[in-house]
Amino acid sequence: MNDSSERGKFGRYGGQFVPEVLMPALYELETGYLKYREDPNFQRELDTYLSDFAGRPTPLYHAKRLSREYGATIYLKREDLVHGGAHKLNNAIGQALLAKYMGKERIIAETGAGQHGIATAMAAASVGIASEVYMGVTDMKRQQMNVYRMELMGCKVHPVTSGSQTLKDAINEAMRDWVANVETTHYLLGSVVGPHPYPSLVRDLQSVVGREARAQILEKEKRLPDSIIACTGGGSNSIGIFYPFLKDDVKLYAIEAGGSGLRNTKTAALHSASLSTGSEGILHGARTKILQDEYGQILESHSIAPGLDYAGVGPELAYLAETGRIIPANVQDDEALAAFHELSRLEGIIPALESAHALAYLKKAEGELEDLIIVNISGRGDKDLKSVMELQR
Amino acid sequence: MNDSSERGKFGRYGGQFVPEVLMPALYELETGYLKYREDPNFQRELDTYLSDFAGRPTPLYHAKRLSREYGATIYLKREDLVHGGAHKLNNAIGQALLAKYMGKERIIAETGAGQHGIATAMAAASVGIASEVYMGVTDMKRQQMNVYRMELMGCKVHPVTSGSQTLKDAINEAMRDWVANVETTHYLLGSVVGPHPYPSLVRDLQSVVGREARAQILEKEKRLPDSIIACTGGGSNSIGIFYPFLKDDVKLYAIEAGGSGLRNTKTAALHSASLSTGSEGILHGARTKILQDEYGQILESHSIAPGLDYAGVGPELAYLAETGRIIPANVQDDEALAAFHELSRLEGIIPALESAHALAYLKKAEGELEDLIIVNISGRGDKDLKSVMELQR
Amino acid sequence: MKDVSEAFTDKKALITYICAGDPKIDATEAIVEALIRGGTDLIELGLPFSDPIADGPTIQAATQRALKEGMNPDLFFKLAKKLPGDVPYAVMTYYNLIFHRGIERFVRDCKESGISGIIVPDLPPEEAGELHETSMRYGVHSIHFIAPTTRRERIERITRDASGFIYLVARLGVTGAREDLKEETRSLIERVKTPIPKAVGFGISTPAQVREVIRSGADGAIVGSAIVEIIAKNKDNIRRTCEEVERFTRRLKEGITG
Amino acid sequence: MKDVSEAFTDKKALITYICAGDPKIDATEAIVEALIRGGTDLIELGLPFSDPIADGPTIQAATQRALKEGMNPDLFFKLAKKLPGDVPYAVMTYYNLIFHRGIERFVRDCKESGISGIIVPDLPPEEAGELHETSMRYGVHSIHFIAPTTRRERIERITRDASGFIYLVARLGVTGAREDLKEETRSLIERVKTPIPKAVGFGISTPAQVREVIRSGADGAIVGSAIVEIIAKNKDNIRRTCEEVERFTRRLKEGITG
Ligand SMILES: Cc1ncc(COP(=O)(O)O)c(C=O)c1O
Ligand SMILES: Cc1ncc(COP(=O)(O)O)c(C=O)c1O
Repeated sequence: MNDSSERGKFGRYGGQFVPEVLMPALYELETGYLKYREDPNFQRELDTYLSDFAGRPTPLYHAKRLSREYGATIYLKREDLVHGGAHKLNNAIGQALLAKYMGKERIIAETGAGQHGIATAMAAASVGIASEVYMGVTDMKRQQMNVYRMELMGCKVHPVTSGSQTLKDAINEAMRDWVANVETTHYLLGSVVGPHPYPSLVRDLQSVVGREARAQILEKEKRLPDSIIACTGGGSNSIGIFYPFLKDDVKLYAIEAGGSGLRNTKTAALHSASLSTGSEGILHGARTKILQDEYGQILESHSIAPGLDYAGVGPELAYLAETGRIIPANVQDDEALAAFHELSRLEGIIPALESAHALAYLKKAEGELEDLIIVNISGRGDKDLKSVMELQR
Repeated sequence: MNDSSERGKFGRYGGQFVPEVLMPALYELETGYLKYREDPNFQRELDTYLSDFAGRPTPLYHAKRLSREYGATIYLKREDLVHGGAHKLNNAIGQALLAKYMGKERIIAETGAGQHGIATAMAAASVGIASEVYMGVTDMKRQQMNVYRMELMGCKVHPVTSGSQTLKDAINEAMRDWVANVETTHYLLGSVVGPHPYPSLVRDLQSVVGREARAQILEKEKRLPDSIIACTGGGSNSIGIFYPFLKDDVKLYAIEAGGSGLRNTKTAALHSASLSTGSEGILHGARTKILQDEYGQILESHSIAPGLDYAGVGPELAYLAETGRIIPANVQDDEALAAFHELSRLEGIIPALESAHALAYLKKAEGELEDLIIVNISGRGDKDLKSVMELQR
Repeated sequence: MKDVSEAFTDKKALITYICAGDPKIDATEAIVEALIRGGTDLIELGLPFSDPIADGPTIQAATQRALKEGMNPDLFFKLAKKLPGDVPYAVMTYYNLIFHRGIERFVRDCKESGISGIIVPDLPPEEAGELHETSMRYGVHSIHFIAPTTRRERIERITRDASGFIYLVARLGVTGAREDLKEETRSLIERVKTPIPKAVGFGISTPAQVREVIRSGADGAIVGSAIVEIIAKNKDNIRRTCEEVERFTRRLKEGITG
Repeated sequence: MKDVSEAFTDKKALITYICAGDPKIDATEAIVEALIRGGTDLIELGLPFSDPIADGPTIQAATQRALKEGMNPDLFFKLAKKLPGDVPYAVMTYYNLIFHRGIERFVRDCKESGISGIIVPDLPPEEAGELHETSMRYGVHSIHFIAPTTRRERIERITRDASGFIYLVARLGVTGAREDLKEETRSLIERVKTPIPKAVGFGISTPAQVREVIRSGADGAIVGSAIVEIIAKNKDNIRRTCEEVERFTRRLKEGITG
């Protein structure tokens, strides 16, 4: 956590827009994190979990057939190989361990499609701390297997029946739980969103992706890449891989979900491109770029990729986009779908639909990208098979 | 491939019981393998695929909570983290590459539940060689997602409508294809079964598991383990982890599927424990221990774990069991199921039902096992979630 | 326009919350009048936000009803202007609506529509600087929260900056009717030492609880979800809603005075 | 008992395959008689195995029917004993059944039940030593295969050890009726130079194909699936089966002689 300014601000973005009742917990978390990240015991234990439990380092794979297709040298950072199938565990295991060191008794989290819930359940089980996850009833029905996965790992899944019974409502419900149980409970946030210190904490925990990628590309190619491409929902996998390259001459592309087009209806966006098309606002504790209507009401977002389907984005990404350090772009559902098929066929790697957005940018930007490219494969596509299959019918 | 005797015999076991038409292909494969395993280009390429594509080395994870449960120091070899979710790819990628070096145009394979089919499809796609997989229609219906996975990776899945429309029939059909196309086609066998040189070839390719485990345990514990436990269907994950320890003073437990009990009906076994209860015979090209009736007809086998549901076992395992070097044992469906739940809950790792058999032996042998134990987690349990869930209803 | 501080002048205050536009845009005026008849001393008017993280399911549902009816900040201020001047009003909303409208414009709109207090549950003092300062300039109170988790030095800092009244959060948790009132609440009331009135809210839903917090030394009791529940139950019958709201408010008021 | 070699004495041989016990245990005798009436020179009697990897779907299905009817090695030999002595018989089965019964016992059973040839499609010369030797001792022929993929030195070795006749695999692939006969088959017949009779099988299904392989220099033609298909079509009417089998065999025989 080495933020440009205090109180977790990234330029104008970030901050702590939460009920007073949570403020002491945020201070406690910040203090705890600053303390334990200097603690060699904590660091050693975290490193061991990352390597032996999560399966790090993940490979940097030279995708030869994909490279040929695009006339470039393309490497894939294989977060799809992390235990659980996505980069999510890098963060979850770090926070679970931190919660344990801080003496918390339980962990709560919210989940949409279930990826973060599963990472939380995995991390909590292995660290040995109780976990409870809030999930909208609609999502639970759509993702029965993920519910079952969490339960198998001893995690209690709370069905959320309010509102649209999806992610947004699950966040609200988890927040309520946290507010009520803040003294014993750690809220395990799943991306670089929310109030300080989460955006910095999650970024630091996810930076392992970029640190590895940097060392790996230097070893394999004896130079830094020209470009790095990552999909961006909340932004944890993108900032995770970008962060260790921020000071380098490397183009960083944050690819958002263009959904079915960059248009909005009165209450909903047809996309989730908050960085590219959103405006400044406050959502879930932070000032950032969000999708909102003329009055500041949050719009429903859309993406074929559940993990990108979010109306906000991490405040640091908003800041980095504003300063021009990262390049926001977006691809639509059908482009992502085509990339999903392409990578499966060419390389025998079925990417998550989220990651397929990053891949789709290869085609979208064809000719513009310089030679040496890293694409972050944030997760594997097994979770998406059913919906892709049904879409294709 | 350094067999005790020529023509792929392990004591009395092994050999090449195949139609004459295939013999030249077996010689060619043997020659090719002996040639390319000395070829530094081949080895380098294989190593790169293993590390960057498959995600090796896999961790050796100290399962603290499981250890506490059983009063021992238990390490898990994490083959569940291999790309595709099981150790199967170690072999598939090696054979696919070999087929390419040998100038073959296509790869065929058979699959039951789909694990080996997926490994084959992945390997073939990444290596850039055509693949076709035979699968019984009954299995295809049960495992729609796996069929779709293979298809996504450009693999042609042939529905097999003969016989019981399951694995056995798929093997027959794949054999027929091979017999008809032996000159252009490599048959990618998925376990240490079949005619020579497959048992040795697959063992060599899977030994990477044991080589890693050996180095890892020496690094972590400064000594060799007392015991290694692995589930045994065909036996590739068990011989893979056992092989580099054969000359050491380490107890090697090969755990078979005890199914619903070690009894047989007239045409079927209620289990798949060929090593523990089978008798000598010839199946799918090799002399080994098999499940057969009084006349030598092969019995249908049963296991809750599709990957263990096979009436034979690798000839080398039959030999090693006979010489007393490995210890065959078995656990029943319900014991494996309990272990599946236990590991999920205690460690946040959902094991394959196959691997759960190895885990279940911890309880079955409680007290008998000495302190330092490695259990091979041959694969992850995602593939089994649906069937476990349905069983539990 | 009455100033929120007037609610506490020489008396303990009953503060009631409703969400503007719930269940219909044009019902709010009537419900406000019922609250006044019932004896409320101050009305917290919710300006509905799509993602009310500090609110429980009851108020969240009210919020959704109001949004569906088309409630928005423009309408809200228009409506506020028409309300009877018998009691002071405060707006309760989330920071994004204020931020998005522009802080200065929002505060000016409050001032011009007779709202003298701004309550923002997702705006801790760390982030409240601009709103606080602008409010002061316009003579509107930006109301601060103190929670059971707030430690001593922080309580001191918050009370130092406070204006209008201080919103004491009765317990850990979100808004919503609850049955018991904890020792925690009493101790919080005691711990917060300030000349500014202290009103206790979150989970206060019965006359007995109102009485209890007042007896424990609070200057006001805030009741929200319990009233919103009455509104939710009689969505299609505004007359009945008003009768019941009035009757319930009167009973709450007895908790204050009795 | 006639020796299989007698099928080739001074003539080209028509060899026909049926699976013992298909479609009923007691139908086999009648079908054998039909084959004999039709003019077959040698009968290959399939002893059904549960996993016939060298057979195509047609024969696999016959195998399954016979197993379902209860066919087993004991019954097989009992049945063989009752068959007319007009032609020689060979058993076609997979190695596990032989291995499981015990090689010596199996060969003795053959000898005693009038079977003078043993054909094992999953037993290449590398593994055939014991069966071959035991067979020799009992005066039974263990029949060897040569395939289109078999190379020269290997052909020499196989022919050196051969006995009874050599089974030439007509083409890459498993058993099963097919339409064309490839150049490959002709060249294989030419390449295999041996005084022992050469019979061509796998995929021979029409009188024209029989004629073609005989013209190409083979000493015998083996027809299996095409006959099994007739049996499969008339499962419930053994009389009709026998009539059709006899008629078809006669036509095949014309391919040999004409
Ligand atoms: C595979 C995968 N990639 C990306 C994301 C998006 O999250 P973030 O933008 O925080 O990386 C998710 C979220 O669930 C995910 O599962
Ligand atoms: C996860 C897993 N483990 C074990 C096996 C059994 O195979 P083997 O005995 O060859 O390791 C399988 C087969 O599919 C498997 O998928």
